[in-house]
Amino acid sequence: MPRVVAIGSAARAFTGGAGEIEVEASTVAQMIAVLESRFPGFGDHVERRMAIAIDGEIHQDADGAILNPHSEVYLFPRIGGG
Amino acid sequence: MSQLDYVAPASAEEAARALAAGGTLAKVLAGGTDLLVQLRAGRLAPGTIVDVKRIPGVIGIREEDGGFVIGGATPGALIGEHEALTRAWPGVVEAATLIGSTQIQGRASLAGNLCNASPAADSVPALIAASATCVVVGPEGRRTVAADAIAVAPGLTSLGPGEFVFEIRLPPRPPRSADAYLRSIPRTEMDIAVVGAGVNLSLDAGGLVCEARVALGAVAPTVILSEAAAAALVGTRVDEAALANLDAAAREACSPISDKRGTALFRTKIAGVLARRTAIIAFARAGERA
Amino acid sequence: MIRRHVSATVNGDPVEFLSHPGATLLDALRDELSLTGSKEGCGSGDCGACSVIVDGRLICSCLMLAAEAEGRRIQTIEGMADGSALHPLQQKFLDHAALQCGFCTPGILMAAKALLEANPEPTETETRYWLAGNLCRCTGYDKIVRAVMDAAAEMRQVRV
Amino acid sequence: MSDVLERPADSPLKVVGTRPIRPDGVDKVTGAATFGADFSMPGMLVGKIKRSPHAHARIVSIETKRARAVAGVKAIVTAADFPDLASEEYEGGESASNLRDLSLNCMARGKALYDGHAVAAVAATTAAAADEALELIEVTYEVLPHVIDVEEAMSHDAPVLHAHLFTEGLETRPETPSNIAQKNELARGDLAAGFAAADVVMEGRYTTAAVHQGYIEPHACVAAFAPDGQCQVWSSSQGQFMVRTYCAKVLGLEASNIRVTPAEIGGGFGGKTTVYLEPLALALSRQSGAPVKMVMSREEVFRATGPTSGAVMEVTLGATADGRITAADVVLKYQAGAFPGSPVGAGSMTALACYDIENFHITGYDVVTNSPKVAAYRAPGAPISAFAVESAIDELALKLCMDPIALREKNAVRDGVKAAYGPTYRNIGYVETLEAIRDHPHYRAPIGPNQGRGVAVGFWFNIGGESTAAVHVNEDGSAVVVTGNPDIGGSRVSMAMMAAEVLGLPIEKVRPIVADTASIGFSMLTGGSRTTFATGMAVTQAARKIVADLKQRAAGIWSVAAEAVEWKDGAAHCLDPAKADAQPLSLAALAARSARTGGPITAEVSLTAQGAGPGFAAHICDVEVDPETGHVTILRYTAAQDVGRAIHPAYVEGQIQGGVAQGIGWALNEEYVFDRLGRMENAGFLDYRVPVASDLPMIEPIIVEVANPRHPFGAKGVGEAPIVPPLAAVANAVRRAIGVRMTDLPLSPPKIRAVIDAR
Repeated sequence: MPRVVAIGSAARAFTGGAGEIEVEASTVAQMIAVLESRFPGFGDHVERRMAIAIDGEIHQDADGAILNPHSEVYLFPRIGGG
Repeated sequence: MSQLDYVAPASAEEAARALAAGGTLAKVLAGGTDLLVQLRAGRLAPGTIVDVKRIPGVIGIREEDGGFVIGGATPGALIGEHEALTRAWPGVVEAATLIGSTQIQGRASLAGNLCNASPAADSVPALIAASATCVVVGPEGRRTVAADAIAVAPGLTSLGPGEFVFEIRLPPRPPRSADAYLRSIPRTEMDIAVVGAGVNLSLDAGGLVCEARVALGAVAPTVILSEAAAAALVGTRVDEAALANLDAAAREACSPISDKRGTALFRTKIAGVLARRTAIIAFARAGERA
Repeated sequence: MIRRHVSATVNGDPVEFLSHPGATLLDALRDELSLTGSKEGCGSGDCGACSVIVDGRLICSCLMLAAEAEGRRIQTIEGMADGSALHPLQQKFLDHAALQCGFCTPGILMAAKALLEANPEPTETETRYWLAGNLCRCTGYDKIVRAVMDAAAEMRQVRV
Repeated sequence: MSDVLERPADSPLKVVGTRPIRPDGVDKVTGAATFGADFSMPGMLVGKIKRSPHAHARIVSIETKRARAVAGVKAIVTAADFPDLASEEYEGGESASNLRDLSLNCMARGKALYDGHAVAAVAATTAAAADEALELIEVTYEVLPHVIDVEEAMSHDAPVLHAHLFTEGLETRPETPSNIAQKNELARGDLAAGFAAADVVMEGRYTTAAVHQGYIEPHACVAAFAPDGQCQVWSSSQGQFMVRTYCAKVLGLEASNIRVTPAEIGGGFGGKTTVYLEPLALALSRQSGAPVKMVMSREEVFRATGPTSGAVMEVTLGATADGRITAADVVLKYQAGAFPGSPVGAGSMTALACYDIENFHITGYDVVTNSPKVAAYRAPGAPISAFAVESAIDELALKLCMDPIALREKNAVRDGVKAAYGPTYRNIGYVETLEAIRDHPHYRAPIGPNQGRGVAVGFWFNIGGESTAAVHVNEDGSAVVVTGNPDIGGSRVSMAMMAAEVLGLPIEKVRPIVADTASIGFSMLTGGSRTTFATGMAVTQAARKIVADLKQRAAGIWSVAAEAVEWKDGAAHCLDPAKADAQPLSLAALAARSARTGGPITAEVSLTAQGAGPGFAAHICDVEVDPETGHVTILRYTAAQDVGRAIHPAYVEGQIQGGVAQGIGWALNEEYVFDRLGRMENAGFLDYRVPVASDLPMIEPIIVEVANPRHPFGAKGVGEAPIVPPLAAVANAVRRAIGVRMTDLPLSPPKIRAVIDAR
């Protein structure tokens, strides 16, 4: 199962402090849906505020991105820039 | 600026009449590098603007009785290009040409720098150290005033209603004498002096300082002329001891404020540093003229 | 409010315009004569984006009243190229990529033109001090200084 | 010129990596380019803003009757003329912004939160009439105590800016409102164990002042609101789509009714990633029925547009005697200005991004203060935390008597290392940039008395995101490239170069334009160093679609399979041996026959670019300090950066040099100065001191190229990383020149003279 790692206290506030969560999902969209159902509000928070790194590569707005069973997904605050 | 009026008289007398008629709201426009900024910032109420630049003689430099006469509205760039003046009064010229950028130099004048009455005006310490005098024109005619009598407080001058500085006069140069000006600013250009120092001195035949004038800017409400600082140099070859005394005297003479450009303590220390460095340059220059 | 009639020469052509007493030369150039190449970055003579040459002197047009322009000869960025032939400075700025956003460029070009007229062989230090009244926030000045010195070298070649 | 690693001779690239003249160049050297304030319309009114003279005040009433009576005044708007939006996070492509805050920042409602906060706006037939009206608008204020210092704002007894603001990110929801909008923590490993394993522990406290982006072009726009609700906006911004979205939200309009045309932009550096004037101009135009032009004065730009945060930071580092960093504890307190949203999040994530550290804890505080709402500024947040961390690393090097580059190499992140902010690094060029400065002659050059040499490194993520590009082939075989990204620093030429490379055309035959919001698909704004990467990817894909189309058409002409056609040097070549006599068909030849081969040849590609490659920078700075005046002279500066692949090396160098210059200004002289009443004292270029030409030496860029496999030409973002190291590079150089660590920016002469006297 893909492993979701939420670093940062803002995200952990939704997961009751849990930093790592196993999620049954094969796309980012599914992962967000699962997170939302398990931790109400978290999926929405991830969609609006978080950037996602799948196995080291940063994705933004990547609902269709594929997760393989061994994928490591990092959630961290969205990045803008100057 | 809706009620602003602009006149460009062709004679000094006409200008004096226009200024007098305009009362306190009337302003002299020479280079305009301070005036326009103040108008735009709303720091000046609009009134009659009297552009003096079309008056014959108000722009230009001439030698007279061994000294120099600089038209009040002569831009810094012109002053910097005048070789004889630069040879005789390098300190006055370097001070005048330090005011602002190349663009500002195309406009900014000595009279404007004096009459803006800023304690930080670059040219003023040099002019005071040089014992410069100003020919002031007004409704009652002309009078001559020492440069250090123009500014009486920040932004305030001793000029009466209708009066303006028509020209600045530098005395004849004795042999073995020279001047210098240095300022301290945060950047290398484009800043208002945090401290400015003008030193003018003469050497005797033996190479000892026989006369000295030390003027400091931005360390008091108006530019100050320090007798004690001058005394520290007289009778010396501007050696280490003299410089130490000068440094102390310069610091003693300061009564600066702390503001966004520098603390009082910093200004005081720098006044000592610059007095020393400026004296060394003036002494070397005077020596070359022996 | 009485508007004042002013006649001057801009880039070699006689011009006439009406100006409010408080209007600056920059206002007149941009609003009355539609010469918008001169820019206003500060309105206080601190950025140089409005630099023009009046009777041979480089000045900030935001610090000169339009009324003062009566009878003056004014050069602006619009008059720098000779028809479709760019001035060497303009060409060197392109060759050296000496501009990024390009907003300060007209003022810097006018200042550089004045520099090379006063000093055909400026050192790097002379160039930097001459241009100190022209702020550029994009380039760090490096390529600008190189372009000006390269243009100076080329213009000296042309002269001999 | 930098010693850019020149293309290998065998490189297939003909255009990418060369230095062509930018297509918009002539307009910019002749004064013809139209910037924000250069656009006019017939019957246009002048719009001006009434601003709060107080740092914090309740707006009791606003009386506009007398102002409306002024001859020539056509419209006056206040907050009452804008919808009172609900608090809503809107992810505008960049970092999320709260629409209510955005609207309240454009026009104060009930409370003025900083000196210069807009409280009303006027449109009149002349500037004089508008000014007179501003004078006659009577605003009654109840002045409130204000707070600007970040730590004072955090204290429990500080004046509270927003009664509805409760600190996010705490274990338990607080009972009382606070100026601390958010507490965010990033942690890994066991901090205590890390410090226990350390032979040396260094502690430091560092502060930076709020600084402004300092673009030379003040904000400007023209807006026209037609009776049928159709709006036109011409404005200088980093994103026409951003302007459209924000105007629609702030005014409650349909995006389809707003067409935004980007003017040439006179610098942005992040400061033009939001709106200030456009919604007001539209509201004034709606009320007056005439087009309205608004141009800020320089004073308004400083008082009312986004600077970046002033900050207070604490850094504790633990390391073994041989220089392995075992633990890092970083606390960051950033000013957000009047509304939440400081870049402390990015500051936290970048703080340790260059270091492979097992145990760390980073705590970030986003704190509202009575100063202008901060806006993005070049690598938002990163230069601030890098100043603290890179200064601390330098102290560590001194303590361990280690070469500062060697210490960084020993702890450097590499491919496969997990970044402090989470993801695992791939294809990064950090070690290469360190080696580039280590092996540069500058690093071995002799140093004189009162001189010092500082080293610092920096990181920026770089982003991808949504971009659209279209390529149109003209009937003569030339091409037009259309994108939706304003060109701040020469990106247009890079777009044309990438298209030319794929099409096999000379650059002169490709004309790039930046289109309005009705003429090209959505594109996120120009920021985050994303344009050459993300929009470049869209341009390349569109050009490749054109090539596929051209091959199809050629195949049809030769009646062979498309696979039997090769595109080379701007022409289709037939590979089918049976058609040995088929002459190559040039783009021009195919364009000429387009009508008979399927019609116009055009392609448009929209995408969300993924896989942006992070940028790493390593700088060396030499300074000389005048011990008597405290004046710092920058003697020499060398800046290495991994850019993936330099599309146009000259503009890559320009980005590096410009970023360094801004960083030097930040380090030495730039700062917001407020008086006791919270009013900005230095709102002009005279006393807000950006570097002038004579302050700087030549800045030598070293372009390092470790390709990003996710970009067709290997490009990574460039614009932001170069501003990250200079603050610390300068401070570290000063430390080594005077022997005392300066921890409080800017390093202005009075401060330096004071520490020299105290040493």
